[in-house]
Amino acid sequence: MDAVQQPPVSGINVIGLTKNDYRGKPSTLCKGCGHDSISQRIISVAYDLAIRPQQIIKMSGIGCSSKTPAYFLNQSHGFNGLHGRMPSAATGALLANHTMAAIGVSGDGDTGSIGLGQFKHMVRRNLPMVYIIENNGVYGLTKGQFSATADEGQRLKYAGVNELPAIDVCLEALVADCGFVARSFAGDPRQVEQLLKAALSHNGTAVLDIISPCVSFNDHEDSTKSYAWGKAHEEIINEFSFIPAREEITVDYEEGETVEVKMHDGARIQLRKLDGKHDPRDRYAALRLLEEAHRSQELITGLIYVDEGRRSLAEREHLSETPLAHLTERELRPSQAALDSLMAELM
Amino acid sequence: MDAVQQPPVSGINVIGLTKNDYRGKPSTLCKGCGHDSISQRIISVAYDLAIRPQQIIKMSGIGCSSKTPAYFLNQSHGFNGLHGRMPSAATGALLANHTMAAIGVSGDGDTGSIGLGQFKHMVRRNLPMVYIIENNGVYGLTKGQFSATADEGQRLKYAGVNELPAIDVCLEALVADCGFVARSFAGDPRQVEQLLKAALSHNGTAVLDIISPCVSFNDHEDSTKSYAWGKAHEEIINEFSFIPAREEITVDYEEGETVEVKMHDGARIQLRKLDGKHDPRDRYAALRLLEEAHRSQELITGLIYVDEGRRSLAEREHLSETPLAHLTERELRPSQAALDSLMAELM
Amino acid sequence: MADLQNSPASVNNFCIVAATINGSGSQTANNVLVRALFRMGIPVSGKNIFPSNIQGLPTWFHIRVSEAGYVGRRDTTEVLVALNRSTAAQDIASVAPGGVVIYPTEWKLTEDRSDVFYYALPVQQMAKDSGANAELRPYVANMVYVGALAELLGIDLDEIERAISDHFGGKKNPIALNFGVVKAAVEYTRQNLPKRDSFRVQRSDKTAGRVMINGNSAGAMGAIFGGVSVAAWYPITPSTSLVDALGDYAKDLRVNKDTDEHYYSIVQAEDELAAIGIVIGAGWMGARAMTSTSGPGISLMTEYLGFAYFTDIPCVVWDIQRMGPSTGLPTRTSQGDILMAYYLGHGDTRHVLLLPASMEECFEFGWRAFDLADRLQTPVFVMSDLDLGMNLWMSERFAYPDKPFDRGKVLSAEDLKRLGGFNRYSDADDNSGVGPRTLPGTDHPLAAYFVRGSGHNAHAEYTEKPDEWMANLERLARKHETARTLVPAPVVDEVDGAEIGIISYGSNDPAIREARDMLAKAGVETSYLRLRALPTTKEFQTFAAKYDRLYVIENNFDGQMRHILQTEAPARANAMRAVKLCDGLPLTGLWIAKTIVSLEQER
Amino acid sequence: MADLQNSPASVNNFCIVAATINGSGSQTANNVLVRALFRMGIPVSGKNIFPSNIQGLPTWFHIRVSEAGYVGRRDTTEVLVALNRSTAAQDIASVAPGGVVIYPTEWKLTEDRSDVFYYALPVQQMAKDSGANAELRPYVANMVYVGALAELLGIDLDEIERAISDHFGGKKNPIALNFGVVKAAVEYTRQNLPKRDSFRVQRSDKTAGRVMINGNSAGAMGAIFGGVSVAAWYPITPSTSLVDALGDYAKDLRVNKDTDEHYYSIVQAEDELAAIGIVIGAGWMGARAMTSTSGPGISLMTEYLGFAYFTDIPCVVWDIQRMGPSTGLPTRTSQGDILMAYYLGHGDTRHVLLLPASMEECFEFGWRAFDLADRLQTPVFVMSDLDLGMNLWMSERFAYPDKPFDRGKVLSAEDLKRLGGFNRYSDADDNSGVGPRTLPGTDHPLAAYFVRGSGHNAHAEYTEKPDEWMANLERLARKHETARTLVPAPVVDEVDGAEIGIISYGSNDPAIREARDMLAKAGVETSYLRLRALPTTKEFQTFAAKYDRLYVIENNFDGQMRHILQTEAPARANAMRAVKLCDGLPLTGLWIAKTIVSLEQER
Ligand SMILES: Cc1ncc(C[n+]2csc(CCOP(=O)(O)OP(=O)(O)O)c2C)c(N)n1
Ligand SMILES: Cc1ncc(C[n+]2csc(CCOP(=O)(O)OP(=O)(O)O)c2C)c(N)n1
Ligand code: SF4
Ligand code: SF4
Ligand SMILES: [Mg+2]
Ligand SMILES: [Mg+2]
Repeated sequence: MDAVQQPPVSGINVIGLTKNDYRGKPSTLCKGCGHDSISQRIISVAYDLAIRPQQIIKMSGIGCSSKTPAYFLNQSHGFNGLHGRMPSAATGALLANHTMAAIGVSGDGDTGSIGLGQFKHMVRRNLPMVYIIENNGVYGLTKGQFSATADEGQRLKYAGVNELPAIDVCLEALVADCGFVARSFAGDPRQVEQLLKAALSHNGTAVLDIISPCVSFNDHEDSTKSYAWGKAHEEIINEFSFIPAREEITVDYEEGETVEVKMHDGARIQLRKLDGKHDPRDRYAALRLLEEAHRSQELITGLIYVDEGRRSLAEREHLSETPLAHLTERELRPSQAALDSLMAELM
Repeated sequence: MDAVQQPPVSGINVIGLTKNDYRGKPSTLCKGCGHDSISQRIISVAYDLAIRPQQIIKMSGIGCSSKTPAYFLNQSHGFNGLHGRMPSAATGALLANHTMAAIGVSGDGDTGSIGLGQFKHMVRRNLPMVYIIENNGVYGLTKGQFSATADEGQRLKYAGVNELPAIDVCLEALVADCGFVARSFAGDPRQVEQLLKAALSHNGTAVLDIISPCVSFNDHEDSTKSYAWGKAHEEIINEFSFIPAREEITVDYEEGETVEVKMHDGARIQLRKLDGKHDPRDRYAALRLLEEAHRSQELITGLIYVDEGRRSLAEREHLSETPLAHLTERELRPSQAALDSLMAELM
Repeated sequence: MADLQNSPASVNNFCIVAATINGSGSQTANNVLVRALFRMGIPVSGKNIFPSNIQGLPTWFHIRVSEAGYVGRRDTTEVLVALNRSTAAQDIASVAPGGVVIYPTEWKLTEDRSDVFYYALPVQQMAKDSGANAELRPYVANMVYVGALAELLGIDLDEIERAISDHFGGKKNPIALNFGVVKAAVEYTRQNLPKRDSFRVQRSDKTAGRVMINGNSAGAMGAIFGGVSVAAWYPITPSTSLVDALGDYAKDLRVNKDTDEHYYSIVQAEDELAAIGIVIGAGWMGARAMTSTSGPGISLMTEYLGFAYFTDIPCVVWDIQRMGPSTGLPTRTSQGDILMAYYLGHGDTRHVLLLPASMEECFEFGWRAFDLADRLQTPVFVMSDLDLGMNLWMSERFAYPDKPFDRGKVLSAEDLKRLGGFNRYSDADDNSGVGPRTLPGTDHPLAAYFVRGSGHNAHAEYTEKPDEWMANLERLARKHETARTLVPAPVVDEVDGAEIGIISYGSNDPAIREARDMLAKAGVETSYLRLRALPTTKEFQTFAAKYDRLYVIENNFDGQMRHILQTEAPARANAMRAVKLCDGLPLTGLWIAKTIVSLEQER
Repeated sequence: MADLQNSPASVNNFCIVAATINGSGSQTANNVLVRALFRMGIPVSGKNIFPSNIQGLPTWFHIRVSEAGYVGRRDTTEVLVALNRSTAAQDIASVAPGGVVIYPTEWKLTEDRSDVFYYALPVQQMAKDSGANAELRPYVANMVYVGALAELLGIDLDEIERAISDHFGGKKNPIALNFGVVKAAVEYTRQNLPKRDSFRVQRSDKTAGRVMINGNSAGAMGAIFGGVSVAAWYPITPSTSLVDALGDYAKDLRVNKDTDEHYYSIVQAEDELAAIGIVIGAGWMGARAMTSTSGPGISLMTEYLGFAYFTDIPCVVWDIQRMGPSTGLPTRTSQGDILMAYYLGHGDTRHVLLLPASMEECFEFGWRAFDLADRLQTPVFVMSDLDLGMNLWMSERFAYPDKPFDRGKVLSAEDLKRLGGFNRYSDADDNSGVGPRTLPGTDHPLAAYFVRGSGHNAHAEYTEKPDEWMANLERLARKHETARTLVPAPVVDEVDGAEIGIISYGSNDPAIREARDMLAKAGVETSYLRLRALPTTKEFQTFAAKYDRLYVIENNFDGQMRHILQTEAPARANAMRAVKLCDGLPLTGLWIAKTIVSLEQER
């Protein structure tokens, strides 16, 4: 299979695992896809933090992004569920075993379109998991329709002009009382890893919105100019038959800085990295921050809001120390005597 | 049928209809239910504004609240759809005929729980309709479970203590770029009618969150004291078999004032009516307002946010002046010649 | 045909119907009556025909007493308690000749039927005299008819007092208040309403050692004994009370009183799509997980249940069937979800369905479903209905589970060490169609596998290869065959020389028993096979092959089970005739008997 | 048995398979080849066997040329274009003896099969020499095999140039660039690769007046001519391209160029629950509304489609079936949603399904579905599949609709004045099971009625009354019977003396035609009934009664249609045998013929 092969590395971490032990199957995503770099960050962080792969569950929905759990942490159980319905499955899994750490990977369509309801209710329950949105503003796997996070007025060859305002998943998380809200850019390894580490240590839902460019479904201005990539073309074939190999887009900028990033389609986005001035404990400041960014068409990156105060779902449920999934007949099946007294009440 | 009968009234409005022409079937809701008073407000407003009933469609989901469209505007077509899925049906209906005015009635469970996703996406599309949430914080029709808008820490006999933070449907509408966000209280006829009139004149989604007490499903503290309304009771029977007749709760207070309202269960809520100081055109001020009220456990009533600027769905879709539903074979079926040329392209 | 009729009404054999307005509190009175009669040793059943609203609409509570032990619905009303003015006319018209009508004096009713016996009581006056505060008067008013019936029918007052006291958990004041009203009504009746009708009850011994319960409580109890630890649900009539009961039992039996640790979790989800997602996530993780819902909920669970079927994740789904299609009649019973549940999901799917017909089976299937789900690694549906679930049934005391948990093929870290690995979707060891699974958290480098609803091979790897795809579907087909050998076998009652085979399932059972007795009396012998699960088992094949005419009796419109059975036994498809009714009410023995006779005559 | 085999490969009769990597742009080359062959008058079909990802996984494009006009899948490969290193080994192994293998010189392949003819071309070198910029080289490289095949098989270069020019809409540069590569490849082949194999094409006259198209475009075109004005959808393979085509046609044919008014609206919903809600809301309002989806989408639409069935709201639902259960194989074909769609919804529901088998029928059912939906006031499903929908098929030119719109029973304000009212759910006028409806906005005080999924009577009022409930279900049953008389009748081809009756539907048709010819050659005569809709019609009953053995041929695992037919004709249930395969690929004539023969021998 012609897929992204990952270079082997030497060295072991404190629990004696090599980085390879944290890898997954070869990726089948497009070359240069932002999602693949995020997988690499997860692998590095898990290796650095010396997490036991057996203590992790990987959850995802449906989409190119949601395929990625197959491409990292081979030694962790994975659950690639249904489109937009991963939060509920994760809720059940963590109720059944609250000692597991969950990493969820979703897409902007998976979370912002079909999955918005489950996403909001998961946040409301404060389900303890790292919830990553690999946000490219399009439906990658179905070939380039707009998702709910696409910017108003944005133009794509396939989908035309987006007439609808974008859903800001960070704002959505915030108003749903999320205790950890952060944003980053797939091409910023340093920041993504920092935020991943912080998210993994958060007890509750940690929402990490990572802008992750889709190399395949955007307007190849250049090529269209030199190359009649017109309507006639699309009509005849039912798929984008040609996906030119692209380079991954990377950025490196400091706190407080703003950078302009050129997407594969020539479009530009503004990233502003938060600095010490922003107090992520002030929900109200976080709201203002996102509202302002919304107006100035900026993307704020960094830790936007954090509140360690909320009880997580597991705590609220008074779950037994032993995971429910490990309870035996002894705890679970009442005695004959118990049945007798229940019967007595009904006579 | 033993149901709330409405006193006949005399007088006709400018299009020659009597108030009776705006009534519906007798209500089958509990005596004193806040929902019934909202129905009365809709009847009055439609009469006062002399709306042609045939120009209105009544949309709803499932719940006690969603039953109410049967209890007003008998001469308007009604669509009592599925639980949480009314927004999509309304979208289709208004696309098919953008000349109709739509009044949607939903409940807090219908909108905040099962329906949150469709609600948010309807707002995002700015579907031109008045969307009323008859908000009682419980599932009335299924007998008293908490809905997503129930306050954290609230206690109900049936459902125990609510461990989850409340969803604020106004805040949800606001962050989804809603162009009209207002809140009122079912027992405040003056304000409800004012806001209904404003909402009806808004071109886009007008969200009206109306606190509407459920007389049946709250803890009858008093009765339980004098009266062993205990667990044993509930175990034996599968329904709340006895619903004492209650009086409707009404309030009358001025702009800028704050009133404390005692619910049937003795619980108290704080209502604060907005005054001239709040500029409903400032989205950011609206955010702050709701955020502060959230902290101070207050319910802000009045027009919280308005923005006439957004294009409504119908405009964005460039819909033909003639409603799509009224187009004939002439506009809809292309000619033989058109078919021939399509065929020619494929040879 | 003259031969077919309800056993003539008489002592310990008639039906009381209390016609009231819902929300008026009559349930307390009805339950007191049922319990008192039950404790007098008289077989009794209580069915509530109620509206889909909270307050103000008509409700009918049917109390059937039957020395012969018939607990199905009886389609005649012998004793009417008329407390709902708006339905009084029809209610009274429906009373059988010679029957009884009890009503409030305040109505000033013209007693225009000469063939029934009227008894008028000053209901409101007595409520007033009770001393109850104004708000509670309508409630205690119901005790008036309890007293009147007690006196007229001879219901033991001590039993009524006991029932009231149980009802109010021994609390003095309410007991005194309510029983006071009962006694006053007895007194009034004795003084003013001389007995004219022929109905009465007398102590019997038919209920000794038995219990009274509803199917939702029985099912919940069964789930508790089956080891359920995660339940997720979304409120919907008539399934809500199952989860309510589950919560009540769990609070008593599953909380560590010292540490306040909960050995369970019940989550009210935001909707049914989420509820089933939670259940499946928990099942994957290794908990015994269930949901309870009704038709509309099953519709919303379609996609995720197809996923669980295809990824081999165990879970239990209770469908308390109500009348569909669509929202239909939320408070009326039906067996209308059989076809949908059996074939639920896009692509080729056939699920395992359990079909309880009694309180014992609601309890037994309640725990057995989890063993089946774990053994087969698949969703198991328990198809109850509103009649079973929400009505009051007499029952033998429940039998304690006769076997320990069967968790099925679950590999531990030790197993993996020994085996040096595993193939998640390979049944090479036993061709059962079920492969070994590991639970997340299993501490072994080879424990992990990847669950996906897309194409996967025996090693749980993604595949689009035609042969690997087919191999997996064939494995699932083997699993379906294995299920035939594990599900509860049908209950068969064969009569020598019978040419007729009756096939049915679920809550129709009591009516069918009654119908068979009527038919026998009329000289029509029948054999009877009661399905207790799908897929069908060999016993079904034998039975279907044996009888010339097969009558498939169902409480739905299309004859859904018949459609399935016709594909299971094509050679007998043409012998299967539908005996079906779908009016929102439980079937009655008389209707079944008459229908079979007329179909027989058509031949 | 020796008799059964593919017609021997030769002139105008073989299968070309281009094995490439998806995302590499080979579709352009494949389409150019198909079009050129088609225009040479040779019957041809193009099937893309592609993976469920965007770039980098194996893809196989099958181009079958068949003078005899067989356009179903052929299960041998005579000419292989091997451009995917990772699958080269299996690909080459799959080539029939005497076959051809074209591959890139750069591979330095060891040509280890002596029974095939290898032709190596310097693909990358030629792409470089083309002068295309680096990014586009992989794309133009595909033109190399176009040229090689043209030279080796004798494909007319002018036709290739014409196809390329059509493909690029006449734009000079790309045409020059691509055709330049073709010519270079032709030149290279002529110089260095002397023809050794026996395959070639020659001009014929079999495609005159015909068109090439895919089923999703044909269906979209049909919908446009059927007057669709509201479409709501959610992206899902393989149905997405139907809505894409709908949008393209609508932009051309439904926009008022002067005012920019749109006479249509296509909404990408947030999910399928919303998509179907939009469609049903629009259908209620009176627009002709449709959606297009696939299995997972149908699962999510279950609840709302049950609602539309029960509230009598017309709409059209295209199910472009892909392989399930669950996510299954999104890019592989299947007929696995038949049972689910027919019984979709809780409670008693049976829907109307149309079963197109050709491009003409995709077009015809595309418009007819709306007339049926309006006439029957119910959802109408069009059950297509990936093979029909996304592959390239030869077709007669589409016939213009032979009748004007039938909007069914819709009452205007004038009608209401005349009638003085109406009963929404009463079919008293014709017992068709369909009542009259009014559209919202109808300007009459009596026009309004209330739509609800809960119990309703003939006047559209809420009811829980058993008799009113039953009356409504009986009306819906009458509607189902009416549907039998309105849906497209089966296409029947009977052969005197045949004992075997073949029953099938949909995309299996071309393979069945081929199989029947093979069987006939082998002395096995068969009659053939092709269902074009459910419910079944009288023609089906006649046919089923007539033949001793009935083979029901399906591209699913459980034999879903057979299950339905067994309930429709119970007397013949046992005569129906399943001929089914479910491996993600279209059935082949050879497999069908062999399977029937072996089943015949089993007897
Ligand atoms: C119920 C359902 N509807 C539609 C689809 C088709 N589908 C697969 S992926 C996808 C969108 C994915 O978009 P996103 O979540 O943004 O992921 P990306 O591919 O962009 O990473 C859709 C609509 C599906 N698999 N299931
Ligand atoms: C799919 C589905 N699930 C569950 C139900 C049962 N149900 C009916 S009303 C309701 C809740 C209504 O609550 P709300 O919207 O707050 O309305 P209220 O009765 O409080 O006015 C539920 C869960 C249903 N009808 N459909
Ligand atoms: S289509 Fe876009 S999102 Fe999907 S793998 Fe390719 S680049 Fe990534
Ligand atoms: S239950 Fe509550 S919400 Fe429903 S009608 Fe009664 S008072 Fe109103
Ligand atoms: Mg995306
Ligand atoms: Mg509510």
